[in-house]
Amino acid sequence: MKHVALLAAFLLIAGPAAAQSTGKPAPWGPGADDAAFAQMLKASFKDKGIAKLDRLNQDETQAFCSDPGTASGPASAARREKIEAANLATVKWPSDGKWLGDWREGEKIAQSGRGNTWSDKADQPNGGNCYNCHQITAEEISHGTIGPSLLGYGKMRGQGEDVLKATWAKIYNAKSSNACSNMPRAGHMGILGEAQIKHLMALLLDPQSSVNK
Amino acid sequence: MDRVSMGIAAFLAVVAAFATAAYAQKDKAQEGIEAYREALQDGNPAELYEATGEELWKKPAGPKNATLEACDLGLGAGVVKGAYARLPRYFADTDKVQDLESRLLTCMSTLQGIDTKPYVEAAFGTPPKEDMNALAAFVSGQSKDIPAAVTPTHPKEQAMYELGKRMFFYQGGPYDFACATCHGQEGMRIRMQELPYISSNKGAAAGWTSWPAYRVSSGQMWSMQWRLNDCFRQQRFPEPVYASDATVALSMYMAANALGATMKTPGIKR
Amino acid sequence: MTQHWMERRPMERRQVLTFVGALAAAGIVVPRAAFANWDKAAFEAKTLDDALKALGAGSPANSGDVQIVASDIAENGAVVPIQAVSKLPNTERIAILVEKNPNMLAAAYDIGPDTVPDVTARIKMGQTSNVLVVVKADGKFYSAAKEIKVTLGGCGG
Amino acid sequence: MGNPMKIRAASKDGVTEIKVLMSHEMETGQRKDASGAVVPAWFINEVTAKLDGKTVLQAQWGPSVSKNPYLAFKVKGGKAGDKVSVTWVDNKGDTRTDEATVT
Repeated sequence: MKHVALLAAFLLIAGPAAAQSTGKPAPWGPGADDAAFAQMLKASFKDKGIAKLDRLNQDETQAFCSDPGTASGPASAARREKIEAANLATVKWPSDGKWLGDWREGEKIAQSGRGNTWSDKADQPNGGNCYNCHQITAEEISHGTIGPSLLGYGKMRGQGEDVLKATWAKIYNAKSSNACSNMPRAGHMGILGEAQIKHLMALLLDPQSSVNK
Repeated sequence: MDRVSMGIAAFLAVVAAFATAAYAQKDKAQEGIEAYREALQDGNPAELYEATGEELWKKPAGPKNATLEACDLGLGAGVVKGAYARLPRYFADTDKVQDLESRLLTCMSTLQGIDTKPYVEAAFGTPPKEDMNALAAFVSGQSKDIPAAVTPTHPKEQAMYELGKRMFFYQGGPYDFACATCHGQEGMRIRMQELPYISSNKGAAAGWTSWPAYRVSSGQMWSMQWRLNDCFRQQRFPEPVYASDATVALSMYMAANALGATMKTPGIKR
Repeated sequence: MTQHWMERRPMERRQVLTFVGALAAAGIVVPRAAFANWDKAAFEAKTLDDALKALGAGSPANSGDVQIVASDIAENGAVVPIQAVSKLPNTERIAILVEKNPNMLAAAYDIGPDTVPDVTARIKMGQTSNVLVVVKADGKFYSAAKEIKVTLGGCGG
Repeated sequence: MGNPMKIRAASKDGVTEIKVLMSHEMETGQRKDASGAVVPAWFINEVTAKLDGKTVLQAQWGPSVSKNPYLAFKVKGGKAGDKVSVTWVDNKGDTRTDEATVT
């Protein structure tokens, strides 16, 4: 797992500050009750299936975003930029220079929310969870609203290189452009592989895709 | 108008019409779902579990062959009416803040002499843990139509509330999820499901006052502990220990935020 | 078609899938203490025509006096509330059928002379489908149909 | 035997409304348990409801009636104090009868 190494790098750079407040005294949250909180976490969870206790260990991004009041404030602007840059640096671009796969496969991945829970097996491909939060095609009425609607995504934007890159980066590591985005870092965290991301790219950008019809 | 701007105007008109159609469809879908939920309200199978729970409450069991009828849920020994609306709370005898289910374990242990470890460790919905769902249905049903009245006053209650709040925002796991990822904004939906914004009174009320609930999708009665357990599963976290402090703390956060809202327990859900 | 593959509890998912499978499977167990009335042929019919034939309904006439009160969308196919109402005098029987369930007939109600022909049931639906209510009144058959969409909402929790 | 039913019967303006919740798995016959074994079909297939000893409704059900079935219907007549009795029989021959009083 390469991202573990990256997380380690984050922690080396950030040091213990990652789990501490950003200066402003807070009545709760990081810094206020660290010992009690750490003890509670430790006593309250256990390994189950593929979901092990190490999932509770935060990287710098997660620690920063776990105190949303501070993280979203003007005083944290520089910190947000730093975190976005570090996340952008994790993005691996398509190895063969091809951006788009098959949009129909992309639709299947977007529909699937399978993967990474303690009741999932590790040997099956993960879904993208996309419909949980986004409207994507007009046909699927059962879609979430946590993320913006992606209806007509490619039609509005075209397929310029800047669009391809921005879209790829957003899927690969959503925190590269918004430090505390609610969207998982699909590529960086190993949720989706390169081929799957290409299929999602096609779903969003292929003129034939039902997203753009 | 030249041809280009006419083209753009036509395009925009199409986009607008399309967006409106999609919007209208969404509203209609939402209406349908609301009508569906309304139709479920009459005849909630949770009542069947309440009856089972009442039986369990009154049946002598365990090495001490005692019933749970002397259990102190916070309003004095044996008082069930209204007790759920005031949980979680601090209990002097255990020197802990407890939610309903952790308190039930205490009573089973002290009054009945039951070893509660199998209850803690069993999977939800399987023996002996399934008893906890029935008991939760029964006890929560005795607070139906009563306002939620949890106000952290004891220092340990206040500490628990703060820990619950921090737990609510704590991100982790491969998806960076916290409770707040889904429940930290007003008016959001996952798929077709509205997500209560737990940090607000209205949102906390929507969540807190409707669990335990009968789940029609699985035909199961779910206690709040089961509800939270499955939230953490979806969050891609490791499994919370049954009746552990993290779960009690989250319940304290929700219950206190829901102050004043009328309990509709046990509920019925998709 | 709104069915999708959201991640959900394996048991719940299995329940939806196996429900369809179960209905498709040949053997609905024959009741041991068989109730004389249980209409095996009607419940085991695999096509709408066969089910209607087994009920003695042939091709029932569409009637505005037969009403289906149900939401347009079911948030979960495991429980779909259906209220079947007949405004026809001398209604003897009300049957509820789901066109896309492998076995269409879900329930049949014999209505006593003093009973209001208005029954509420909860049925399983494997997918979006027309629901059919067939009424026998004065020896004749009438029907009404309504499409109910089955969605799987939520994140599986 | 199964668990008790929940029966509610209320008379209003000369019509008695009867609502029944039954505790039953309504197994379809192909669900597999955790060990992969098929759970046999097991469902209520007959329900008889009586008001004051007179049969007012008979239902026949297949396995596509939902788990923990709900049944609601109305009868002309009936008054507070009348007895309602509901009997179900399932495909294993198991049966249960419960009673309630009209309010």
